[in-house]
Amino acid sequence: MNKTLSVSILGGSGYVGGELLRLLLDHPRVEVSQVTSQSQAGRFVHHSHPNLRGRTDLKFVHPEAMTPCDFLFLAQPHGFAAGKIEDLTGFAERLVDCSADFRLRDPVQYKKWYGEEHPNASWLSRFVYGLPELNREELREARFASGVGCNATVTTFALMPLARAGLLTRVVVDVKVGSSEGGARPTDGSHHPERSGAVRSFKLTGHRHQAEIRQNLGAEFDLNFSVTSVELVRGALATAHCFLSETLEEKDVWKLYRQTYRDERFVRLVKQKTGIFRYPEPKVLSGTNYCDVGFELDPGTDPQRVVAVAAIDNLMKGAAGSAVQTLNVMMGWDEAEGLGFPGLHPL
Amino acid sequence: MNKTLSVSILGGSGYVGGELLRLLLDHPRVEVSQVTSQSQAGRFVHHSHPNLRGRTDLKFVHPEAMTPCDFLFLAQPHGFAAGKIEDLTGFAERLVDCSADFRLRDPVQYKKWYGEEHPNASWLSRFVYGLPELNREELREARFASGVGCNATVTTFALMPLARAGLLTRVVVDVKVGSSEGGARPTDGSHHPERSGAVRSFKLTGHRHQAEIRQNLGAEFDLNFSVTSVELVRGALATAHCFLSETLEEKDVWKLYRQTYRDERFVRLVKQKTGIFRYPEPKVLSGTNYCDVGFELDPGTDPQRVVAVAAIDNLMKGAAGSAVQTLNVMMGWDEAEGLGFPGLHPL
Amino acid sequence: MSDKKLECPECAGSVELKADTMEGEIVQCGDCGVELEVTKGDSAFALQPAPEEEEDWGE
Repeated sequence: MNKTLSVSILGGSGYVGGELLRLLLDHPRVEVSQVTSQSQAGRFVHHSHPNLRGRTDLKFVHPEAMTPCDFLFLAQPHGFAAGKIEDLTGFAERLVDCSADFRLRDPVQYKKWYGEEHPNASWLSRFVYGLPELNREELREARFASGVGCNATVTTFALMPLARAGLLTRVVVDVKVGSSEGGARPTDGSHHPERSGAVRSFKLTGHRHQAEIRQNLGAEFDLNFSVTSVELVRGALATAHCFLSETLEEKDVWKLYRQTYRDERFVRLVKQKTGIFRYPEPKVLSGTNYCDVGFELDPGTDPQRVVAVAAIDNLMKGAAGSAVQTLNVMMGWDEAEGLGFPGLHPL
Repeated sequence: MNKTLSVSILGGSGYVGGELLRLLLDHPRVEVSQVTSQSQAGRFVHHSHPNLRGRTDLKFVHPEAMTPCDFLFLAQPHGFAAGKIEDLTGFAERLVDCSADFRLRDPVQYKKWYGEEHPNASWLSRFVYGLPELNREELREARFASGVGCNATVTTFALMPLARAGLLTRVVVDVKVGSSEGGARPTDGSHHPERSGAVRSFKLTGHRHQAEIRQNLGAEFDLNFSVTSVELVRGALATAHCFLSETLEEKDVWKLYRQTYRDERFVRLVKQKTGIFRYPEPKVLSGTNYCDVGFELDPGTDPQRVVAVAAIDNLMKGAAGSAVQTLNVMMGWDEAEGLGFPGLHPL
Repeated sequence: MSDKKLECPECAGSVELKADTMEGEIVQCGDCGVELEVTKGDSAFALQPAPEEEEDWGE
């Protein structure tokens, strides 16, 4: 099936919509037919996304003017798709919803973390969570996939090898995040004089992404999660203190991480003895679909402590990159198609 | 001629060498055979360039172990190639020297700005200045090309349409630059606590790149040049106050800029009435080979004043990007080969 | 002697020794970046962590 696939983006003027558009415009197997935006309808897409100047003459269309296509990406705020999923799925055979509306399988968890009944709870089971490293097989058969939460994704990758080996008893994670996580709409807190130079505790308890992490890695361990905003636009770094049920040697931990990620093209192990970039770091991943993972073992601790570290670009592996990777899996294409950018150093 | 071209980089552990390597590794028509580094010999290239992790197993080789190849890039500090050009050109049929050693045609200018006689002045006339937008025809026939200076390049693009129309009488340019211009070697001034948040006057008079600008645009106008370091890693922005010999309307200036850059794939005109990015800005160009150019006309001034603005990524259009574009021209390939990255927003 | 694969003493990753590797040479492990010295074991080559200066980050 190598006919060009027509894809559209519902909600294309935001940061995730903009990244989807950047990737899809240069994706060899797809053709972008429509990009919708209520506020920017009629304007060139490069008016919101200056990096796309001279590369496309596409204009935003009003959501009501959307026409059917082969594959639809939803990049709307949370709550938009949940109520309209019925007719949205009428627009395309396959669909990825980047919002949180269909990420959780369990309607009870959705109500607990998002504070309201899910308007279309029956649809939750028809969506597959869009993280190929977790559920490639399911995604191959899926028509509907959700996007991923960035903090949940970076934490999931840090913990996965230890969680799957049943070694985790308690985990304390602090994720450092950039300002683009808040999206394109300005708020008091994102006003430059207030945001610049911030090292600001954002969510010390009760962060929604915990539900996603539990869904990804199971609930057998005690998970404690906090988020701190730092001087960064793109990027998320998870620092996870893991208290293990057994004592391990460094080689054992290396082996677990290698086994889990050996065949993953977008996960790199980063634990170096020398050089500046010894552990994963988000800045060097900007614009790429990579997740870098590393760890350090604290010898002679009881229970044994391992600090696992992971980094991603929240707009890419934490959103648009995983969504395009999911498109590739759902269409049976090479997973890395259109996701080859290596990243920049220095940046 | 579509056999794969073997290319090597002499001096691959610095920032320009690293950008050349990033671009050449993904360039469809070339194969990177060797990357040399005296200090890093034997180490993996990704030890210095973390963005290349998992993408190549290449190791740095010692310069003395360099073997011949089809096309050689020199990314050494200034002064290195000038003395060794004779045997360096024995290593490859064609060569681009990214340093300043062979940029100036006139040995007298070289001595004036670099403070010493050029050790191989006779070679100066055998090198063509490696900025395709200026001298594509010459480069097609050239075996040896120099790289470009980043501040000279951004200023050249800002002024070219007005200079070529003979309209410039006096120009006052202030270029804002990022820290990567200083290269990978740390200095007192690049120490983070000293460099972070800097708005630091760097060269208020006597900046070397003036010689290059004069060579590019002629010397019929009075050129005044200053450089200010700002909070940025990659990027250069030239703000050029141009005092004209005639009074023009905005439409006339648009016409001049359009005529000069209409067919240039890497130059975009940016002068917008609305939106955040109304004039050229370096951050959104990081990693791309674009130069964005804009202007604003000051009505009712005598002599007429036009402020021309241009932005580039100093490591790309100001160095490695132009060098790879020059490779493409010298080999008769599509000029944009391997230079397709659109840039990131937000960043 | 063809290329040989040895196990890195630090991270158990695989380190490839080129056919022309000599005793005393320093090679770098691709996974953990540690610098290893090639030593002569009883019959074949072996790898030992090379003495490395502990770089002071001073953060």
